[in-house]
Formats: sequence, structure tokens, C-alpha cells
Amino acid sequence: MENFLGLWMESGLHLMQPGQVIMILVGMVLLFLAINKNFEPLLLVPIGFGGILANIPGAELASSAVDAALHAAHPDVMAAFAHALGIDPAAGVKAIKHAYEVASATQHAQLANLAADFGYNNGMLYNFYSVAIASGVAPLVIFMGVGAMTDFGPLLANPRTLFLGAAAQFGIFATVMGAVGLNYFGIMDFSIADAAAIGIIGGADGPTAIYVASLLAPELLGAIAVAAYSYMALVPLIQPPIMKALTTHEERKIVMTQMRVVSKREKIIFPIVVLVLVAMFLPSAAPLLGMFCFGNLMKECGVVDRLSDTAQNALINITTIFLGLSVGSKLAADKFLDPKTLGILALGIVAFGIGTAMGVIMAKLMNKFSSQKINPLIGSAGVSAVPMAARVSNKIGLEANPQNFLLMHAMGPNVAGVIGSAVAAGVMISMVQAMTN
Amino acid sequence: MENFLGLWMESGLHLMQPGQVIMILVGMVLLFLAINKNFEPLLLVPIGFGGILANIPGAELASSAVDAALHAAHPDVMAAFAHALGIDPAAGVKAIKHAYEVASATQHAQLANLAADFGYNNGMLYNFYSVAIASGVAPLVIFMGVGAMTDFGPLLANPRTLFLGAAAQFGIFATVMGAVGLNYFGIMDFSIADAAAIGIIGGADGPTAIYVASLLAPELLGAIAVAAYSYMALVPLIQPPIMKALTTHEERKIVMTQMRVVSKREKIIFPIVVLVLVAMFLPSAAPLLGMFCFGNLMKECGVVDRLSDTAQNALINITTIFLGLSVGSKLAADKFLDPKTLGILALGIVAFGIGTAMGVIMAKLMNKFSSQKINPLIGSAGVSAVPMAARVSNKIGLEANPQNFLLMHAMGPNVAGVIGSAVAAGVMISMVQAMTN
Amino acid sequence: MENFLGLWMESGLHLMQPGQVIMILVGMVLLFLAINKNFEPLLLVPIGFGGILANIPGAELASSAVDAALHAAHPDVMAAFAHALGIDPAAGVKAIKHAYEVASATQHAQLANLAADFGYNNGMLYNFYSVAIASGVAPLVIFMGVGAMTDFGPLLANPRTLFLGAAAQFGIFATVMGAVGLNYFGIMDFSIADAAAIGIIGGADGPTAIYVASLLAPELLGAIAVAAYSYMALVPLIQPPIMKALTTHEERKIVMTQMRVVSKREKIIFPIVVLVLVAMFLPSAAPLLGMFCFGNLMKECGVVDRLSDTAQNALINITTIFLGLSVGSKLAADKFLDPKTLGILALGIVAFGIGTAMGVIMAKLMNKFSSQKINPLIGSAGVSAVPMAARVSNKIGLEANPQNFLLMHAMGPNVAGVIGSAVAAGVMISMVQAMTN
Amino acid sequence: MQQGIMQQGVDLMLYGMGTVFVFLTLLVIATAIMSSLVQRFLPEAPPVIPAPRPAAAPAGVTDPKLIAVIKAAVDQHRAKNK
Amino acid sequence: MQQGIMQQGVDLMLYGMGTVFVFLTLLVIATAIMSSLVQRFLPEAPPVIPAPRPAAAPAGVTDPKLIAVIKAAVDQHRAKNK
Amino acid sequence: MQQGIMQQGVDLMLYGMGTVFVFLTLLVIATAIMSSLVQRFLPEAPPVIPAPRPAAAPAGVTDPKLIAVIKAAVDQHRAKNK
Ligand code: NA
Ligand code: NA
Ligand code: NA
Repeated sequence: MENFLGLWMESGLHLMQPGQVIMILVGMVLLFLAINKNFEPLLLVPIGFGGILANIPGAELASSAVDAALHAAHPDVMAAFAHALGIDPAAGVKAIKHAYEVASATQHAQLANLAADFGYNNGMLYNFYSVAIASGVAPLVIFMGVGAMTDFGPLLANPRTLFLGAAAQFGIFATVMGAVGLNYFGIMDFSIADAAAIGIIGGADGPTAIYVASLLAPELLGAIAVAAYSYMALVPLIQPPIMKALTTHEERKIVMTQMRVVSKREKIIFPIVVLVLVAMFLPSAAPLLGMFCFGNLMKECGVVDRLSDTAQNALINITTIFLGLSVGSKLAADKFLDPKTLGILALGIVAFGIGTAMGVIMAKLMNKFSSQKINPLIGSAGVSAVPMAARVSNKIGLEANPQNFLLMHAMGPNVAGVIGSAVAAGVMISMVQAMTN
Repeated sequence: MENFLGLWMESGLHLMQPGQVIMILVGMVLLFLAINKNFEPLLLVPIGFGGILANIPGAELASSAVDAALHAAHPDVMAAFAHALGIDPAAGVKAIKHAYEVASATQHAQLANLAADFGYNNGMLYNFYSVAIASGVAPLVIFMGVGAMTDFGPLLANPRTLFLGAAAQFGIFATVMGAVGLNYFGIMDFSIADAAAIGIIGGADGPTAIYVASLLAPELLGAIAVAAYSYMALVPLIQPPIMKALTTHEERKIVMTQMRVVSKREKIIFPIVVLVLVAMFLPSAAPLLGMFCFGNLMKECGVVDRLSDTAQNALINITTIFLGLSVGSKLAADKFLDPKTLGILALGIVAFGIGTAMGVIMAKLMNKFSSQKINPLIGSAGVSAVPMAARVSNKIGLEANPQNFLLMHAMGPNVAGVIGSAVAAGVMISMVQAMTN
Repeated sequence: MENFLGLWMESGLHLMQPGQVIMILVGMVLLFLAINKNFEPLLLVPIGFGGILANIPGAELASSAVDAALHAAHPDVMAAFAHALGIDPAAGVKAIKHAYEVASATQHAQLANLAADFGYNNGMLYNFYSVAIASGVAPLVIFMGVGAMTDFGPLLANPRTLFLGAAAQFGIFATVMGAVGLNYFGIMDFSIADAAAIGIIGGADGPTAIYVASLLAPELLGAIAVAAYSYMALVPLIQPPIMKALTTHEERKIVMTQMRVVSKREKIIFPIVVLVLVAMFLPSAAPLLGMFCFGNLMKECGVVDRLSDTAQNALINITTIFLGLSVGSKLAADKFLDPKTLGILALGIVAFGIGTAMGVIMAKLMNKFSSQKINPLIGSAGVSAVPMAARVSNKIGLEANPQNFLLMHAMGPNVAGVIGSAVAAGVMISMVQAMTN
Repeated sequence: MQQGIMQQGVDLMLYGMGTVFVFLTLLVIATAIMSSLVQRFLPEAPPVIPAPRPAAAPAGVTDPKLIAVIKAAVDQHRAKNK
Repeated sequence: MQQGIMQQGVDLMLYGMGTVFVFLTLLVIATAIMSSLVQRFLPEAPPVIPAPRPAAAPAGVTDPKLIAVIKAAVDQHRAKNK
Repeated sequence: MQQGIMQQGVDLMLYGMGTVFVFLTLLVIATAIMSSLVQRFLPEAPPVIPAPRPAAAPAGVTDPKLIAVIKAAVDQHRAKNK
């Protein structure tokens, strides 16, 4: 009989909390947007599905063995934990949880061993997260694959467009200020690390955002990743009004000169140039930009096509599956359903807007000082969101002048924006770690 | 000179034990069956080869560093182990081994460190097993790939066939009773966990069997996996006599009505429906059915084809290679050559037989209460063993009526059987863990 | 202000040491050789790029968290380390580093935990190295893939050519003597383990060299791998003069008899024969030859083509990317810029030369005792360096006789050399471990 | 809750088999409802089996290998028909 | 160096945005120099877009799958044209 | 068993090279025996080089990518021949 009782006791319905119901619905909305509205489906399908899995009551798929034990709170286990943490067993579960959060790595290992002895296991998604994201490897491998898919030709044909990619990164730092401001005025409780991780949403680059969040604000990673990918998908809605508001019809009609042909050799040497500059001036950006340049070199050098093919296909696909499910594990109700999430979503869209605006303004500024005119519409592509933002520039350009194809010209700032946000990520990581240690 | 002696001392011939010779021959038999008789070659080639590797004397490929040290039994090492385990060094190796088995996770870690200090390493296959199976990831990834290869169309066209998939799972539980009985009558010493793991052979689903065995009875995993895959290959021999014995020629001639067309949308929504039911009623089946549904959603949604392709090809192939070698590591003579193995093989085939019979009987039962007749031959497909069992139903059907193509109709119960055994796996895992903790 | 200072303080230029500049240039030279001169690009592109990454000052990509902490040498951290290592904190960083090198595995774990508590992380390349090479898995997986690409047909048609593959391995052991000699005469300080690892360069087989070096002399792995792959690429320059010096024009003109057709069955059984011999006589070679034979069996058996395809493509490519970057991590200036490296490069080319010579001499010797003449030019292919060495034999043969196609005949000793060096690796690993424990 | 293993086996069988049937029955019902809802509210032109296109890459690149193969195939064929 | 979070935010913005601009400016310069050097000293026939060949395998084997596909494609076509 | 490194080197060379030769000699013998046995007892029609088919998937599905490629190839060709 008690088995039936047991089954019911651990059936989902009995354990289901309202938050979990909400998050399962959120997961379904993400799946709907990905499948029906084609919102970055390669990421949002795994993230949405992982989010549902993470909120299955009783399955604890997103919990470590220790979390599961703390959640079950069996007296014997709690006593053993308290003893290992050196606190009074009578202090209660809340105290034990807090002590665990501030405990040393050695104590974490001890509790993990104890949890194992008591028969608790890590959840599937927790393991995926540890291997794929906590280790930092998945975002880097995806960045390598993106590098192997990136053509720097347009950028090399017109290096000035790097300035557009730089300007658009202002969205990142303005958002950092916004988050800090929300904290300053007591509206939300964001640390400087949280603020930096939120700001990177403005980089409009998924792997970079996940990489930074995993280092600076793991508990916000779910919201940050969802915001980053959702807004990337919304670029065609977010950018045009801003672009039109900031440009005259005349400016939008500017026809840009045909690009020069870029030689194979330049394309091969470019990633090495970037790497050398990173080595000389920005070591903290070495992991991201290093892997990005490595992927691009494999693509361009032409002698390791089989590695480049794998980096662009099997490897990036495998990594994407586990990265997405791992991000989903951060959509567990207790973490995700927090006012902070709303703040993150609000700040994220502001970041996209400001980045777009600054890119356009920078283009207009450059036209002031240069004879060779730039169509300011390609400035907005500086936020990256490859290749969506470049397509938007092209589309708006065609509206103004049906003969004016800006796509190739917009690819320059577009990939420049990827480099720009990786640089911003590097400097923020090193500065924040210096501030908080 | 002592080097020559040393070489001979550690040459295979000198160390070879009869059991290892037998198991190497067993490995060769598995390779022969896989290659010449086409017995589930994708699994049995790696398993058979891994089995041979695991029995190479002196190589210790399937042993952990601690096992290797215990096997070498160097006095200094044993003294250190005894001290770490808090037992009298004079107690002897046997006592140390036993103390190690019952030791805590912390002590396991300590001994692993000691073994490393004394220069012992984990064997190659042991590492594969730890990463691929002990972590639970390989069976789940394969299940995801199978999901991405599964078409639920026939099931959706005729949902009633789910009952056939349910009935066939009785083979699992009857076998559990069989194993328990063997224990009860003192014939073999199976725990309830062993019995559950053995029963799952009746699920006729490889990854499910390996997943359950890795959780409930790791030391029996080798025999269980070999039995599961061998009997799946033998389905064309095992099922027909049972199917014919339980059906009249008239019944076998029943022609089933043409299936309705199933819309893409239904196929997309179905895996989510399954997931929601799992979330509400059966959290313990969430890892298996979650990954299965995720794979199927990737296939059907049509917006992540590159992920679905990878899940069906590169990823499942890579995982299969390491899963097979890891299972092979459990064919080490000292573990595999045990009367229990014979019991497992005997119970396994019984499980297949009962599952087949119950599927057919259920089909006949449903015909009693429904106007729309089912050909009972498709009931046997409920054991899963995709797609072999469905082909068998089709073949026997054609014998009775050359115009009667049952293949598509049999695919319904066939995939239903996969869901059914995953459900059975989930409930058994949670009940057994409740019983044994 | 201090932030600007901080940025400059940790900018590459400020931290850059001469050694790192040199190694970055070395990395670029490797990339140049790989891309422009087609020097084994599949390995040297990742190795060269990884080498540059490993020498980015301040990024510590190739350092463990503990190394990073020891390099930063923050007083509090050093005090904690000294306490954990049980030495006097006043002893200074040098003493702590030394104590760490000789510390137990348990203490290593403790320091890793402490470093984590102080906010230090493992570098990206360090993690790649730990997973791919320290675990031993990457070289073995690549060896499996090579096995799946190897056709033993020519060897089976003319098994005698195995003797050529055996003779050519003398290059390995002569080099061991050379390294020991350098030590004996006090020119360089090589241990017997170092000598064995250096000798294996003569095996002209990349994964074998990396596997042996990772077990016997990890700190020399970078130099050994670079030497092995560079000289393999240089085979067309190294071998011809030696081959011509040791053969008469008449000998080079010898036309070999058409090979017999080898049946599929022989090709399927051969890897199993090798495996059985390994099991009986050379357990220490089981990991390398086991995986090699497994890959070859997958290729030949014809029933697991999808696994064989993956082993030859996605899996070997993914592994190659991470293996190469991991090897690059061993090109960090402090380890690589050492007189030993020059010694290794010098000994390595000697090894290739001697191996080539012995292969040719063995062929001439066999002609003394056999009626069926062998063209001594195929002897040089016994060093392996598949398929380059066989192509060289063919090329020189055509120079002597434009009608004389030796390629297929040279493939026999060529693949025999792979087996030969794997055998040599096995025996050296087991003998050295016996000598040093 | 240790009991006799026989009792445990019986429990496993009853509750296990029970759960399987209950769950799959619920699935039959849910599926039937889902299908009827979809057919009513989300009707769809009978799905033309889509010729599976090579999956689009995130950065919009198409698999060069495939293109190479197609090219090779057609070239080779033309050569043959010369 | 704990300071008020506001101050920290301002620092992040100033030094962060500064670094981005400095770094990308350096990159513009370096790229321009690199390109001019390449164009002067390593001129190159305007690159013919290479029909991406299936990457060559290390041991010189060519991907059997691709060959199979090509063969299949041509066969099927011939069949169709019968 | 620590000895002089010179002695260790000599041991490595002698026993190592010896093992290599002994092992490969045994392999020559075993291979010869195996081949003769196969040729006598398992004769085989001289192997027609099999056009490597795309490997069959476990669940019997065939790789949609390949099919797509074949289709694409043939279509494109037909288009060209219009
Ligand atoms: Na960006
Ligand atoms: Na089943
Ligand atoms: Na060799």
C-alpha cells in the first residue's frame, strides 16, 4: 500500500509548485516562438525543452546531489552535513544551506561525498551544465565554430567599419550603468558582477553572453541567455524604427562604392593579426578571441578542410545541443522566477536599442570626417546578431533605394561587432574579478 | 636478465587464467554472431571486442587504479589502504577488499589518491565506462538519437495500439517475479535490485536496459546488455512460434483498415504531450522519456534539422562506439563467469516470450470489445525491439494473407513498446531505490 | 585611475617575457610550415596555434589553477599552500613549488581546492590537455580512427614485409641509447623515461609518440610531438639520400611480383589475430594495438559502416582539434625553451635516419636468404610515417625504373611499421615503469 | 522499508504494471484529445513530404561538402555523357 | 579595491568602452598595414573561388560516403533517363 | 631495481628490439597460417569492390542528408539540361 502512497507522494501532480507550472508554460512559449516564429530555433528549442525538464517536480534534473539532499532535508543527512560544515545540527536546514553556499571547495567536495553515500545523484541537466558550461568549454567551442563560418572579407575590404562595431558596444556599458542604477536606487539588488553580465546582452552574441554570465553571474545565466537569443531574433522589429528615426531619407539612399577583392592571403593572416594584438594588449580576451580566430584560420588556411568542416558541423551541433539543454537547466523556477529576471529582460532590450543607435550615429559621424561616404544604415549591424542585423540594414536600404544592396557592406560592421563584444567581455571579466577579489 | 624474466612474468600467457580464455572466446563468438549472422552488429561488435580487451591478462583495461592495486596486492600499498580504511593491516587483502566495497565515498577518493601515488592508473575501458555509463549519459544520448529516428505517425493514427505496447511490458514484471523466485527458492542469490535490472531485458530496448542496470545492478550490466541485444537479434526466431500458437489462421488473416494521414502539427505536439504527462505523473521516467521526446521534437519540428541530423548520425555513432566498449568492460571473467549469468540469460528469453504472448493476447482481447478489428499479429510488436518485431509481424501476416501488409500497423505498438519500457524503467528505479534506502 | 594602471599592469606588453615572444614566433613558424609547406597541417595548425595561445602573457591558458596561484604568489595564498603542504610558510615560493611537485595526490587535490577558494581557475588549454591527453584518450581514439583508415591488404599479401617494419624500429632504440649517452657524458640530463619517450620519435607515428610521452615524460611532450610531426613531413627530404647511399642502381630497379588478391575474410580476421597475439604476449601494448585493431575491424567487417565512417571522420577530426591544441599547451616558453628541446630535435632526426637505414638493410638481408627478391627501397617505408614513406619508396623506384610501381608493395612495411612502433611503445612503457617504480 | 523480497517482487509487479497501464491509458486519452483539437482548430493541408534540405547553418552558411558532392556528381555525369 | 558600486559602474564604462575603441583602432591600423604589405609583397592572382573539395583524409583515404552519394546520384539519374 | 642508466638503456634496447622482432615474427607465422586456413576452408569469390553504401541506421532510417544530396544533384542536372 505504502508503495501506491509512495508513487503518489512522488508523482508530479502532488509535488508540483505554481512556479514550476509557470516555468513549464514559459518553456512551451519558447518552443512555440522557436518553432512557429523561427526565433533562433537552434538554441531556443534546446533551451525551452531543457527549461521544461528542469521544472519537472521530483525529478531534480537540474540539481546537484547536494542540492537534492538539501531539498529532501532528511534529518540524518542534514546532521551529517551540519557536522561537515562545522555548524550546529539544530541550526536547521536554512542555516545549513547558507553555510554550504559560503563553504570552501574542500567542504563542497566533502558534502558531495556524503550526498553520494546517502544515495543522492547529480541530476542529468546538472551534469550537462557542469561539463558544458561551468567548465567554459561549450561557449568556446561554439565560438570556434562561428569563427570557422565567418568571412572577414567585407571587413578587410573596408577596415573602417570596425569603428561601427566598436561604437555599437556602447549598448553593453550603458546597460551596465542601467543595472548599477537600478541597484543604486534600491529598485533591484544587482552586484557589479551581475551588472556586467547583464550588460553583455547588448553584445547581441549568444556564446559571449553565456561565457561571461557563467563566470560572473551563473545564477542569472538562464535569464541572460534567454534575453540575448530572444532579442537577437527580434532584431528585425527592434532596429528599424531606431534606424529610421536617426537617419534622413537622403542618408539612407547613400550608395556605397563596390568593395575591392580581398586576397586569400589577407584572410589567412588576419586572424593571426587579431591574435597577436590580443596577446599584446588584452590577455583577458584570449579564450574567446583565441578560439574564434582559430576557427577562422582553419577555414581560411585551406589545408585543414576536414577539421574546419567538423568544427562547422558535427562539433558545433553536438555542442549546441548540450549547451542549450544546460542553459535550460538554469530556468528552474526557484532561480528564474525572480523580479531580477524582469529587470534583465528590460535592460536587455534597452541595450540592443542603444547599441543600434550608437552604431548609426557613429556612421554619421564618420561621414563628417571622410570623403568616402558610408550609408549609416550599416552602422546598426555593428551590434553583431550575425547575420540578422546585416540583413535588416540591407532591407531598410532597399526600401530607400531599390538598387542599393548593402548586405555585403553591412557584413563588415556585423563581424566587427563580434570582435567588439568579445573585447568588451574580456575587459569586463578582468576588471570585475579585480574589483571583487 | 630479470628484465626477460619480468617480460615473461607479465606476458599474457603466464598470467592467463582459464576464465579469461573462456571470455576471450565468448567475445569472439559475439563478434562472429554480429559479423556473420548480423546480430545487432552496431552494438555487439564493440561489446564483443571490448569483452576481449577486458580479459587481456595483465593489462587491467577494465580495472580502476584501486582495483589494479588490490589485484597486485603489494604489501606497502595494502598497508596504506588498510590504514586509510581504518582496519588492521594484518587483516589481509580479502578483508581490505571487503572494507573497500563498503567504504564511504570519501574513503574511495582517498584510496584512489593513494593508488595514484603508488603509480597505478585507471584502465582505458574503466575510464570509458565511468564517463559513458556510470554517468548515465551514453544511454540517454542514444535514446535521444533513437527519438530523432522515430516516426510516431502510425501510433498517432491509431493510439489504441499503445495498449499493446503496455501489455507487452508484462514480460518485464513476470521476469522480476522469476528472478525473485529463483532467489526465494535459494537457486540464485538475486537482490530485488538485481531482479528489476534483469526484468528490464523484457523491455527489448538496449539503452533502457543499460540505463536501468547501471543504476540498479552495475555488476550484472554485462550479462544484461548481452542478453538484451542477443535476444533482440533473435526476435525472428523467438516470436513466430508463440504468435502462431496463440492465433488462429483466421485471425492472422485480418486485414486492417488504411491509416489516416497524420498532420505535421500532431507529430510536433505529441512529444510535448508525452513530456507533460511524465512531468505530471512519472518524474522518475523524466531522464529517459525526456531525452527521447527531445530527440523526436528535434526531428519533427523541422527548424533544427542540423541538430537532428547530428543526433541521428555523428553523435549517436560516437556514443555507440564508447557505450559498446564500456559494456564490454563488464565482460571481465571474474564478474561475468558466474552462475547468475546463466540465470540472466534464461530469464531474459522467458521475458521476451511472455512479452510477446501478452501483446498478442491483448490484441485479441481488444478485438472482443471493439468493432474495428486489430490483427493480433501486431501485438507481438509491443515488446519494441524496433524495427525487427514489426517486420516479424509483417512477415507472419504475409504468410497468412499475401495481400496483407501489417508493417505500418505494427510500427504503432512497436514504438509504444519503447515508451512502455521507459515507463516501466522509471517506476522500477524509483520503487527499488525506495525499497533499498 | 588604478583601473587604467591595472589594465596596463595586466596588458600583454607589460608582462611579456622574451621567451614568450620567441615561442609566439615559433608558433607562427609552425603555422607557416603547415599552411605554406603543407607540413602535416592537420596537426601542426592546431599545435602551432595552441603554442601561441599558451604563450600569451597573463592569460595563463596552459596553467592549472594551482600553477596560476603559484605564479601570482599572493602571500595569503602561499601561506595557505605552505600550511597544506606541511612546510614553513617562510620557506618562500620556490620551496612551496618544489614541495608541490613532490606532494601526494591528496595534497594536490587540497591545493586545487584552495586555489579555487582564492578565485583561481584552470586555463582553457590546461583543461583540454587534462581531458584529451593526460587521460590518454585522444591518442587512442586517433589510433582507432587510423586503424579504420588502414588497409592491411598489401601486408597480408606479403607478410614477410613485417620484418621490414620490425627492423625500422631499431631507430627507436638506437635513439634511446643516444639520449642515455648524452646523459652519461653529462651533456644533457635525461632520465631513462625521458630517453624512452624521445626514442619513440623514431616510430614516425604521431599518436604513438604522444601516448608514450604523456605517460613517461609529459614535460617533454611538446618537443617530442613537434619533432615527430615535423620529421614525418620531412620524410621526402630525409630518406632519399640514405636510401640511395645504401642501394645499388641495380637493386633499385628490382621489379616485384604482382600481389595476390587478399580475401575480405582474411582482412576481417587479421585484426583479431593481432589482438590475440597481444593478449598472449604483450599486454602492455593492449591499449594502442587494441584500439587500432578495433578501428580496423570496424572498417573491414562491413556491418558497422556508420560507426567506421564516424571513426574516420567526425570523431577523429574532433579529437585531432583538441589533441593539437593540447599539445600546443606544452609549448609554453618556460617548459619548451630548454636545451633539452634541441637535444630532442637532434636525436629525433637521427632516429628517422637510423630507422630508414635499418629498413633498407633488412630488405637487402632478406634478399640474401630468399629467392623472391624484394626491392630494398620499400624497406625505408618500415618507419611508418604513413603514407608519406611509401610514396617516397615509389618515387625513388620510378627514378630507377619508370615502369616500376612500388607503392602497393611499400604499403606493407609501411603499416607494419605502425604495428612495430606500437609494440615498441608497449614494451618500453612496461619496462620503464618497472625500472622507475 | 525492508520487507521480504517476495513481497517486494509482488509490489513491483502490481504497482509497476499498474503504472504502465495507467500512464499509457492517460497517453491514449491525451493523444486522442490532442489530435482532435489539432484537426479541428489547426487544420493543415495534407503534409507534402518535404525533401529534407541540408540543414541551414546558424550563420547562414550552407555545407560546402554537400555542394561539392552535387557538383562532383553532375560533372562526373556530364563527363560520362560526353 | 571595494568602492561604491556606482563608481565601479562608471569605471567599467569608461575603461571598458575606452579599451574597446583603443583595441579596435589598433586593429584597423594593423589590418591596413597588413593588407598593404600583402598587396605589395605577396601579390596574388585574384582568387578563383575554389569548388570546395571534400577535405583529404590524413591517411589519404577519400570519404567513401561521398563517392557512394555521387555514384548513387548518377545511377539514379541514368535510371530516370532510361 | 635501480641500476646505472647506461645499463638500463642497454636493457631497453636489447629486450625492446628483441620483443619487437619476436612479436612480429610470431605475427608473420600466425598471419601465414590464418591466410592458408582461410584460403583452404573459407574460399571466397574474389571480392568485388563493394560500392560503399551509406551505412544503414540502427532504427532502419536512411540518412536524409544523402537522399537530399542525390535528389539535389539530379534535379540540378536536369535543370541544366533543360
Ligand atoms: Na556584438
Ligand atoms: Na519495450
Ligand atoms: Na613506426
